[in-house]
Amino acid sequence: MTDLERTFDICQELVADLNFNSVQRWKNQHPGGKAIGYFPVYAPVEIIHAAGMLPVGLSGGGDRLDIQHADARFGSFICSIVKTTLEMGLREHLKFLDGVLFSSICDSARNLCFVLKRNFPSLYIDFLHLPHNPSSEASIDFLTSEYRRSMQELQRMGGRQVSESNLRDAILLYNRNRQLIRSLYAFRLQKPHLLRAWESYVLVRAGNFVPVEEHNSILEAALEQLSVRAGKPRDSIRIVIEGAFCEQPPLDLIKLVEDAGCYVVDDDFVIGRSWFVEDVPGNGDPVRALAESYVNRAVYSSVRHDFRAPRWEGLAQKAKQARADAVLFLIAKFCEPAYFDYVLFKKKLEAIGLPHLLVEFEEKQFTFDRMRTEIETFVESLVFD
Amino acid sequence: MQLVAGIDCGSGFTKAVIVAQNSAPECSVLGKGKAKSGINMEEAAFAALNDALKDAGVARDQVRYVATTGFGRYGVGFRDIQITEITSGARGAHHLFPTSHCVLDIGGQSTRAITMTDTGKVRSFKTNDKCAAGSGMFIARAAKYLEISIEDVGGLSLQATHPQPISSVCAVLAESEIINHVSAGVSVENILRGIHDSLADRAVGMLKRVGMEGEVTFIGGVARQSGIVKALEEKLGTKLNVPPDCEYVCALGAALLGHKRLIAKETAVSQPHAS
Amino acid sequence: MGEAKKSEYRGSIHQRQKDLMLKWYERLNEAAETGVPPTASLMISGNCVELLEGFGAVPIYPEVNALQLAIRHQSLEPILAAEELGYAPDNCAYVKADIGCYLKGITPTGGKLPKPNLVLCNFVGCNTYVKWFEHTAELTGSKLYVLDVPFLRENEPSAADIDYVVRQLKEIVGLFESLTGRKFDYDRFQQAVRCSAEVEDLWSQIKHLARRSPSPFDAYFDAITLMGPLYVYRATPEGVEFFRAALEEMQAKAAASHGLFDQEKFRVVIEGPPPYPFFRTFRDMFAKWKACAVASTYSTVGGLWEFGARHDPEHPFESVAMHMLAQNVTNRNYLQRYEQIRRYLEEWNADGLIIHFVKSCRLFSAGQGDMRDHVTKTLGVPTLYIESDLEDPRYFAEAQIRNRIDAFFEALEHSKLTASARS
Amino acid sequence: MRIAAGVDVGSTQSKAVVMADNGERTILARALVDTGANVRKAAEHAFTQACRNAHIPPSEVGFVVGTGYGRYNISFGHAQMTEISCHARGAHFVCPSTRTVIDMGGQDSKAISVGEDGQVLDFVMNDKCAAGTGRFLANAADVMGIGLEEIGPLSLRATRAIKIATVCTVFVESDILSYLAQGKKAEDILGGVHLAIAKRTVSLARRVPIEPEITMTGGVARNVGMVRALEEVLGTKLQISPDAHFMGAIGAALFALEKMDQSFESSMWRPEHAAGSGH
Repeated sequence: MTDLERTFDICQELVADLNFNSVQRWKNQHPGGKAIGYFPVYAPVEIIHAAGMLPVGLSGGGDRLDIQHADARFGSFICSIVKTTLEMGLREHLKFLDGVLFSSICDSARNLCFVLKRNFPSLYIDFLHLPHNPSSEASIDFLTSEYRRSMQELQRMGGRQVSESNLRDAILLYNRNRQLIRSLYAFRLQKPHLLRAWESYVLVRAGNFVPVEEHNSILEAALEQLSVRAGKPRDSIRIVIEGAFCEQPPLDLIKLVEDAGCYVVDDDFVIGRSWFVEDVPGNGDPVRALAESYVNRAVYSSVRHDFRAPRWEGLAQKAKQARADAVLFLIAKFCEPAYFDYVLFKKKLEAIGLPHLLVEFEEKQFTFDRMRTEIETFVESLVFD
Repeated sequence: MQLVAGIDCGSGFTKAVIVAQNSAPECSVLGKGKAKSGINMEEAAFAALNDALKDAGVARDQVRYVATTGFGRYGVGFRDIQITEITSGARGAHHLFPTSHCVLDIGGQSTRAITMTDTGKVRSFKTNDKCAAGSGMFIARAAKYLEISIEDVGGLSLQATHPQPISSVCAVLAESEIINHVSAGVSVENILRGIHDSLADRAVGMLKRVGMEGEVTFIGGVARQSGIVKALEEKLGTKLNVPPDCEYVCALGAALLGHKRLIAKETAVSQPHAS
Repeated sequence: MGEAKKSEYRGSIHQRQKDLMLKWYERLNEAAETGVPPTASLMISGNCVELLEGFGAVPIYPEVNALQLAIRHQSLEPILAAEELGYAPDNCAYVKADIGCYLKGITPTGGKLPKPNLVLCNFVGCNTYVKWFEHTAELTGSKLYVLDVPFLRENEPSAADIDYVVRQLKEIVGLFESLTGRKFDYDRFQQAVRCSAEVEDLWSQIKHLARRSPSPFDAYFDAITLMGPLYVYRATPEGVEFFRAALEEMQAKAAASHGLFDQEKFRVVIEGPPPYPFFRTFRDMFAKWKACAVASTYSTVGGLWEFGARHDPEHPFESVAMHMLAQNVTNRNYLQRYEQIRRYLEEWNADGLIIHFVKSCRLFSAGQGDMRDHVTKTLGVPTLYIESDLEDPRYFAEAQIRNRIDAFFEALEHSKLTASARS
Repeated sequence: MRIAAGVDVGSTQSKAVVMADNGERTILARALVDTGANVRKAAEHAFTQACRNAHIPPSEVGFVVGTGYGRYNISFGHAQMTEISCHARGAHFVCPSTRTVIDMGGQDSKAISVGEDGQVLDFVMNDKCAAGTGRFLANAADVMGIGLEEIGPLSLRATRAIKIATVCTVFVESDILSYLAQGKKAEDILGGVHLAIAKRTVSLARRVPIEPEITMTGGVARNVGMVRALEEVLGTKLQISPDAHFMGAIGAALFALEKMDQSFESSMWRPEHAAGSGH
């Protein structure tokens, strides 16, 4: 087994670990240290880091948790990640966390925030209102004060006093983290036969569970090893995956997409880890720099509304840059933001003549026969005469 | 003569078709066969193939290439290539009705709407999602509940006077609706026609979503039920192409695509230095 | 059973309500034909209709159009039209019905609907609103403004929250001036806020009449009838006049102890929007048991006033902001909704809670199982949980819903009988 | 001696029970017929059959209460009750220490919290998209080509129960087919199916307090595989009466007896619908 394969293995284990052993380990090494979870898609992790806490990215129970309690609390027509997150709480999987942050991404997740609050009164649970009106100048002022409010809450529940220099350091670390992820994506875009989508996915998602310093080293090492990796190009079409920004598709599904004859040249898996298209500025008031970056420097996303730069234009541009043959929409069942955006994405793709396919998934799925048929047909329709 | 077999491994039955290219540019069908799908896909495929060989009057070793399709396509070890039933269905339908650019396929487990290019290549498609009570299995189950045989469904449906629509989009709820209709004393004919109407509604919705235009070819086992054909024709306001061997269309398409691959392969072998 | 099944409050205000709503559609038709008065699309929840009054502009409420259509059993056709465009079966059916109507040129009265001068998305908790109006703006080519209202994540809005909303309200004023060429009339705006405060007071008094037994009206089904004028005319003298008449009429009923039924047997609180495509059928299922809704959360989407909050003409911008931030059920958090329900159950003296889960609206419905858990296990109040949809007729399983409602009241009746036998 | 009957008209089978009260309430006879496409006839048939089994002419039955989804079709019935009330009452009669009833019916599954007098304290029924009902099992049996009576015992032989993620019947059918295509054993698939339904049912049942004794009623109680799976998920034994299948009809008959005892007056008794008058 090569070092690279070992790294993928370690990352895959981190992603699959519902007991958050890595978090437990960190807490053992940092007596009194607090771990703060955050529900997708994005959270200002720099602030948590600067308060001396460990940010932990939550992303549902995947296919490793069967629901025994949460169905009674969230009914039909609600996405899986909301239910598995509550289930994790009710089954004590979240006991290593001292708090959980939510943000304004959708109605189900927001209600989950308050349901968790009722069921876990000792947990620090907060809801961040990330603005939906970046066109207004007031939005940066508002978000700055929202971040300051959150900072005070974190300090009150045991975080250290956040100083400007702590926060600047955190910004630098995460800027580095996002640069590395961007490099990884750039590598795959150039040489998709050398880095499979599931590999880059576990590499990135592993960062949800370890300190950013550690994740940076993992990524640096992986990039170095990748630069000497050898492999033979396959006969595959190039696709961009869109829509899996919150609930994550099962690993087997990502593998299936590639096995059906696709190179995944870009995707929005765990998009919160590479939320900004460029570095957060290191000068000036760092809180304001974070707020201003959310408003002016963020990637397009179905959970962020920016009417200065429509999301469908963003997708079209992404597909063009990736020299994609097609777009595959992987949408979590009952994900309303993704359902809605699909309509306008579809309109744009039809206008520019880029083929697309829509497939709905659930994180807890085990069998993929229907999807396999659809994805294979799609590939066949692009490949055969 | 290049014999190619296409085998469609469906959930209920496995169907095989043997095609050959004679002097004409187009392939022609030599024989077809059928076997019940069981737990062992390979066995069923073998049985269906033998049945087709017998029908064609040719020997197994004359078959040069085997293409499988359908949900059990990977379960057949002796295949040369596997193709999805959507790709093969479109190709088969195009062969039978070259001017048709749109296919509706209602099988045991699923419903599909497909549009294709002039050459029979899939352009876009849609399959029924989670909660569509739109498959043959659903009708079969309703028939069982109503205590009538599946062969009688089509005819009875045509005798309806006041069709009782099934509004639910979930198969489970739709079954409940049928039960409630029975409880309320609605006649079997009206229930069946209601099922056909609702199925047709849903199918028309799918056809519209894939961008249907021109004539529609209706394939799959359910195409045998005259009630749904009538319901569809009424809603679309046009005649449907219904091939007599509607359940063999995917097998035929697979055979045709297999044939194409075989020719391509042999061309490549005979011209090794061609770029 | 005929008598018990068909109970419904029918007073002179119902005719006035119809006239007012027709007049509203006539004004919209006029705007479509002449361009005057100017219009803006607005959402019901926590709306800021007072601001439009400052321009003499008229609101277009797509939700009202959608629900009117559903009540008339005409919602499926536009829903299907939208699904053909790519909307998912599990998208909010209000949106699909509205978009489908636009595509097919369907309007509630057959008259014309204008192209709005501004698509003004008052985002108050419902994330679907943002998508909806974004799509509307794309379709119509109208200018879009998303008024971003911070969610009520703590007990009270912060100064920063209020400041953020007020600054946006002022941006809208400038934008609407440039779009319509009309000057914003501050005095008229202030007058509108004053009217709203008065209407809110009257409406609140009406709602408090339901605390009596028998209740003079149904605070779910009848309240919905009165919601149209509440949102369209709240900020106008016509609205004040309407609600004054409504209050008088109901006070007279209450004074005479006239309830909905010859004998009111059950008092319930209802949570969640109604199944509009089966509005009548659904109401009859409760009437059969002589069950009257004495309070409902759905009737507070536009504004929650029965606990004292009012617009304040002395601080018009700030009070509009406060209304959007804190005084409507959609922008209040889930636990605040639990508290609202608890107060209804106790102060309105109800026997049980009915939760109607609607698949379209995750804002209302996501987590209602937890709500049920809280109400039955912590508060000890009988609760019924049923599911369907507010707009899409395909999700109403009539026999099942009837069965559950019957079983709920059978059990309630039984426990009442045993309780009275013991005492 | 007062004689009354309960008729439970379900989606697949109709059940009738004749009971007598001469100080003590006893079951005189039972009858079970397939419902089929003619509900009215099935109800009548079940009732006359039960009378015949009891050697009593139908005219001597003083009061008949109907229950189940087909209850409004019972032309000879005097009153109707929902099967929720009837199952609770029946289970309490058969096993008085019952505090929770679990029933997997053809159209919906339910969990009922039962009080000391057999009254319904709280109840919950399956969600829309979660058909953890008897029908789900029937469809699974259908897809696998195995008889409904055989699937329970077969599931007990599972050694490596497969995982089933969905409880949507539409999806589960294709899941089962692909597992078959993968060569999985029928008992392992069925073991997985039973466990999946048990988990889903219990997950929803948790909306009411699940307290012992737990009595399982309805036809699915005869499926040993389902009982075992439920016991496993609940971590406790279930009470299974040989009369599980008749519980709704027994409850209805008990209500009918109470009605004849005029002291219990309630609007529930009003025969609100003549048969077929619609609702």
